[in-house]
Amino acid sequence: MSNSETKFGDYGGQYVPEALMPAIEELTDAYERYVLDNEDGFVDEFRNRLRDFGGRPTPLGRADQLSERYGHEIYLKREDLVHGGAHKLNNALGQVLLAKYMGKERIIAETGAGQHGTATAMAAAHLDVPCEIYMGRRDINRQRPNVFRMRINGAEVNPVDVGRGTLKEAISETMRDWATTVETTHYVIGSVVGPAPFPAMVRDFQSVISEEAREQAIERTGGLPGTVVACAGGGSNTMGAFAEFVDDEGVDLIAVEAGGSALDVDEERGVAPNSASLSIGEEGVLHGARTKLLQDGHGQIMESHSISSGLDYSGVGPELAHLVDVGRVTPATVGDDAALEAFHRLSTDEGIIPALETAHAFGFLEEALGGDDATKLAEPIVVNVSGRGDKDLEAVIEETEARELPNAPTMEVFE
Amino acid sequence: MSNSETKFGDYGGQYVPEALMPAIEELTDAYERYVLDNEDGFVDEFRNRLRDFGGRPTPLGRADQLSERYGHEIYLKREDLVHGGAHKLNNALGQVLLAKYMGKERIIAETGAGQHGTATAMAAAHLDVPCEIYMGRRDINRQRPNVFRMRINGAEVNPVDVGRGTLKEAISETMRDWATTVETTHYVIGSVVGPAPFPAMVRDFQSVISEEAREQAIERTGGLPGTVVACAGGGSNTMGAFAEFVDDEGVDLIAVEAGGSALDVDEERGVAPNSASLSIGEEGVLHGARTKLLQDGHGQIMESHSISSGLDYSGVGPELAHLVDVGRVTPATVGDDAALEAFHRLSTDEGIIPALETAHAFGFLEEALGGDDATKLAEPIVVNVSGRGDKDLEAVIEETEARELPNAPTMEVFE
Amino acid sequence: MSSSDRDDPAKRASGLEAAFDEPAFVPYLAAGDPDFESSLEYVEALARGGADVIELGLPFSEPIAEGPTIQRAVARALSSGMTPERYFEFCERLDVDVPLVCMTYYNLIYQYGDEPVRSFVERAAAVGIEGFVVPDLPAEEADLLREACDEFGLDLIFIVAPTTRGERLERIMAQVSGYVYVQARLGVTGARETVSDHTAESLQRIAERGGSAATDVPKAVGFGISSGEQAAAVVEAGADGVIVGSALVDIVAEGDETGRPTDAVAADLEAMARELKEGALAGGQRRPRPERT
Amino acid sequence: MSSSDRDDPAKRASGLEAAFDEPAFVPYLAAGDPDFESSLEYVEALARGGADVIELGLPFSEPIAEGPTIQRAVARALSSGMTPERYFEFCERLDVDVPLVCMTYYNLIYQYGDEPVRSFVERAAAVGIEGFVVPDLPAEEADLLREACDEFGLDLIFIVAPTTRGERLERIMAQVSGYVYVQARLGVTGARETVSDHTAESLQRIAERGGSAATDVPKAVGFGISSGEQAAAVVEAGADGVIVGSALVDIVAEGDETGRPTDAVAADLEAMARELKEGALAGGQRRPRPERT
Ligand SMILES: Cc1ncc(COP(=O)(O)O)c(C=O)c1O
Ligand SMILES: Cc1ncc(COP(=O)(O)O)c(C=O)c1O
Repeated sequence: MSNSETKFGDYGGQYVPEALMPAIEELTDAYERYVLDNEDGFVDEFRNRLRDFGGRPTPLGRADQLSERYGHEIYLKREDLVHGGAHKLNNALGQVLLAKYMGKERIIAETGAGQHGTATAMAAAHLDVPCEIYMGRRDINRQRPNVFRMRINGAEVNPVDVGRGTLKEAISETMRDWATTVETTHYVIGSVVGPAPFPAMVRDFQSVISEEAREQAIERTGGLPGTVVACAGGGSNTMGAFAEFVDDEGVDLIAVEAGGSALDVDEERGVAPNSASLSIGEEGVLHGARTKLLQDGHGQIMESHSISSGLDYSGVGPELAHLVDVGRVTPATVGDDAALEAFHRLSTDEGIIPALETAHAFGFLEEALGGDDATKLAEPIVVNVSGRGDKDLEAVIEETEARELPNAPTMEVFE
Repeated sequence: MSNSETKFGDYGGQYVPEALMPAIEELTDAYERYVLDNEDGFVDEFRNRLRDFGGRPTPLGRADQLSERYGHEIYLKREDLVHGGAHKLNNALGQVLLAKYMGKERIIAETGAGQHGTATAMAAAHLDVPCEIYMGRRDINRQRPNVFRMRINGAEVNPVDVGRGTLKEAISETMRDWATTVETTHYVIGSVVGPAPFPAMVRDFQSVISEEAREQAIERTGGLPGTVVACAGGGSNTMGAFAEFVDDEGVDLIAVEAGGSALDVDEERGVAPNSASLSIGEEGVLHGARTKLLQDGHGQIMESHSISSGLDYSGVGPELAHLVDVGRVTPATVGDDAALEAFHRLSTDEGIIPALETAHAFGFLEEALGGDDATKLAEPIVVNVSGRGDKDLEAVIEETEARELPNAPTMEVFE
Repeated sequence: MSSSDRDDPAKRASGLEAAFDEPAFVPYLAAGDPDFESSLEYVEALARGGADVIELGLPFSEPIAEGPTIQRAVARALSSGMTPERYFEFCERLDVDVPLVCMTYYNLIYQYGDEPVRSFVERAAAVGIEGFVVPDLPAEEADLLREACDEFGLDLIFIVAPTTRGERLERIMAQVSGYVYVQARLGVTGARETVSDHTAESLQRIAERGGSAATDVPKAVGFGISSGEQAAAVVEAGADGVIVGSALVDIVAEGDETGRPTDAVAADLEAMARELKEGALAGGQRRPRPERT
Repeated sequence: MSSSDRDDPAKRASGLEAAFDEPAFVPYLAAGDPDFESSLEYVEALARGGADVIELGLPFSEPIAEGPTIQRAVARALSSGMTPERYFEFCERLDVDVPLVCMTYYNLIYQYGDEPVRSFVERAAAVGIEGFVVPDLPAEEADLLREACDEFGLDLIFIVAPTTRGERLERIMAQVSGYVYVQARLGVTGARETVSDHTAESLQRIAERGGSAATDVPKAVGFGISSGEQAAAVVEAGADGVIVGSALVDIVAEGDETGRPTDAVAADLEAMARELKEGALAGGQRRPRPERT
């Protein structure tokens, strides 16, 4: 039997209420048996469903216009084409299936951008398990289409009115539900965060991204990529895109966080106008794990900010924090404005409307390769297109109008 | 050199203004050379881009819950997973690429549901060609997300205020643009309609659906499907899903049209409360082709109706009309209510939110297999999931509330 | 159109061509726009104003070759109750002494009566129509209509577009009769401030590739002409006549919108017709026309 | 908490256990709710009402184990400016004669001062705190805190949940000191109308698998107790004490919302404390408690 990792350097662990610990032990056991050791053919079923229901493999396609713009060979790993519109299904499907193998009767999940909630709702409908999703009130209002989708897939959506009403509060509230219902319920956490075994398990479900990308890159370009770029909120698309390259020392791994409106923190108001926990966060404990956090000098968690709900989180996956500390992963930040511009650039130049989260990864390309003081990145560059932007249309239009961006189309076609 | 088909039995032909005829001759020539004869490796590039940009192949997945519900083996061909969310990109990418091979500098297209417009806008952005989309005012208002997407991809969207403001008017208006700009512009028609060579060419671009499905069915089930079901507006997903099975005499092909609110016509008001041209239409000439049409006794074209913009068209592809006449394809109709119910059923039971157009195909399953007087269909059944329902969310919620459907979720989570 | 010598089918074809003996003015109106009775008066006013041929539109719900002006005219006519049958009655009621050409779309011709196409042509001939312009029927698809026209002695007019060249042009010119509708510019119908330079170029092309019809069949230029000056310019450039639609429909539309009396609108139409006819004549005088003058 | 015999670290652990010599009432309030000064008075009122131990919450921004009532209390306390430093001042200012237990989340303990965890515990000890309850710190992750507690002679109280069984239970019971926090039902904190049946069952389980601690360490039951009746029932079922939070916080919250004077609220708290303490005592009388009475 394989053993699951519970710590990544000093990060990780299991900082949860005692009531949850037995469930976490049970989950660890199930993870080791089914996921790591393919007991009862779990992994085979998972892979088949990822293919038939999820639409895997996703392509690795050359970005012709961006390659030309930046004078670098750029390839896109198209997780936006996964059923539901983001990489999130890789994990949600894995966990819901695991819950069924474990005999759980009910699924709960938190969601920020609504992508994980949508993915979980879809997976739960597909596998015929009742499902409830917690979502901050603020996020409900800025990601309406995903709320509709969850409801239409038959999931309950429970608004979380506490605090600023974003992902942090939704996670806390889901943990509270779980503490109440843990005997029958599995909590499908949406990123590589939370107590062990979640970070390792979610990474394993997501690592299909880099497994495919590695093979595709070799097939298409004759070798490994020079650089892999992914946005990082909790870091699940990030770890998914990096996992199989971590041992390839020559491959640069860049995790792009939300720089928000500024890279500092407002200790007074307890607010960070960004979500850059890898870049400016400090070690601490939140939501079950020791990791890098946006917190004030006392250890109170700060409200984060990002134009993209899915990156708007004060923590980050412990493994990613560790890989940054040991120098294997390079963190970078891209602010709201640059992300929005990159959103429009990818849309008009490549015909791919990315999620606002994803747009941060492309904002990094522009900042690294687009300016006069452009650096070089090792080629070819693989950018993980973690999701599509359908959910963000209304928000993008509003934010774009507020900024009068030069490269953005107007919407006056409506009367 | 291969010859393109211009007629299908008595249907088809080229009924267009003289100004367009030279362009149509030029297009016919390009179609024969590039598409049929793979000159300059057109077909290879097309297939590669379908894979890398479009996300093909799409899976053929078993519908576990529906199979159980109906006691029939049911498989879903997942065109909803194609980039942009529908089969439409298969054709749009093919035509925009062809336009580039032909040296055209500008792309125009009509759109109903906005799916074809979106697909064309995406393909045009991807291949770096300016693009304008004509869309009826009514459709603009009921498919807002797709309008946003087209604009965000950099396409101009030209509202068409004539008539009822749906697909019929949009096609007419695009033809008018084309008559003005034909020398530099290619008209990317969105279905297997219009003058030759469009119906054959669009079918060829779409037949990748049945090419894959045929192979997948053999691999998965050990043989050909017994029945293939697809919705039919113009009929492009339909012909795409049927094309490679037409010669397999044992495979039943069922084209499901929009039955709207009733299957009759109101000659007085010139309105058909349905879009069932295959089922109740009469031979006539519209938009460049002889085909089955919804028309009054004088030959005036009727306004059609469907809950789904993409089926809301008074005509249908000439080849499909011919295949119905010769008995190879069986037409069926599903009304608005049944389609909406089927929309919710697929969403909650399979975790797939279909386009309202697509929902008609599932409405057919329910009507054929769900009732007490259930018939048998030849198994396995392949249903073409022509597109996803993200574009329809607002409309579905509104229509659902108006009907108080029992199996539909409420939306009171919003304040 | 109670005329006499057009009852003999054999004579009709020449009837249209004869209308171009001097630079001709060929107006278009949609029958029944904005209503049956006013429309009768309007068409008659055009005849009084000097029309040599009248292109009388039978409105079709999908007028794909028309610009906004004529689209709206067609919509008005349809909602006033115009149908093919009423159209034929309209022709019968019409009291003008110029040849009528039926301008419509193919589906209406195809759907009428028991025998597709033939029934329509037969009835058209019976009410005195002398020819057809069918914008969505290129020469390739015109066999059925051509046969019926031949049977009943009607002309089948084809449009030659700026894009029509080479072999296509030859094929069309070989089939055309009555007159050639020379489309002055690409696009759809609609009045324009300036007339395109395509006219001379198109006529040149027709002269080169049009075979015997290039000299035998008159060439009428349309699409965008809206003033006597433009009419003159077109004729001066070599046209045998000018076709004017939207500029006239504009007068009808304005009358309808502002609720002017029918006879006032009719008077304006007549005046406009006169201006256009005089323009055409003036254009003819400004150029050497040895072959036809 | 200017006390005397608790200055000797060695005596502290026994200080907490001694509080359970008779059925104990252990109230919880968030320090600084709704403001520093009122909160002082409220905590003192609880002591007057008969509290045997006070669990004093140091508010953390992500109280994942708390229900809505305590979440709101925490939010009020935070916005009134409560910080770890102010919390320690609060303890210093507090004039009560019962042992204090610090209830907070691990990150605050971890971040304080120069030496993670140790700095916090040292300071806590200095202001007279005798133990810790840290809801997000299971026994597995508690080594650092346990070491510091040992160093400074504080108790580390663990929660035993309804789901805690078998080996886990043994492991926890082997580490616990001060008292065992027996969680009466699954879920988060919050007053309930009825007390769950888990109490007897949980106590039974602890008795079976808890080793020597099962008899040596007092067992205080919490989560949902909101009346003297419930307190009595819980003690009767075998608990050595009752922990009550939300029911008391409700009084603070209502006072804050309706703007009642601080002393009126304090009086209510004292009365409620008395009811709960009396309930606990009554429960004790209703059952045979040979080992501890
Ligand atoms: C499309 C997309 N990308 C990225 C993220 C960020 O999450 P993670 O960092 O776990 O990939 C989200 C979260 O919702 C998302 O929806
Ligand atoms: C998802 C989807 N399915 C079907 C259709 C109908 O078109 P067709 O019959 O050409 O496939 C449309 C048209 O917009 C569509 O968007």
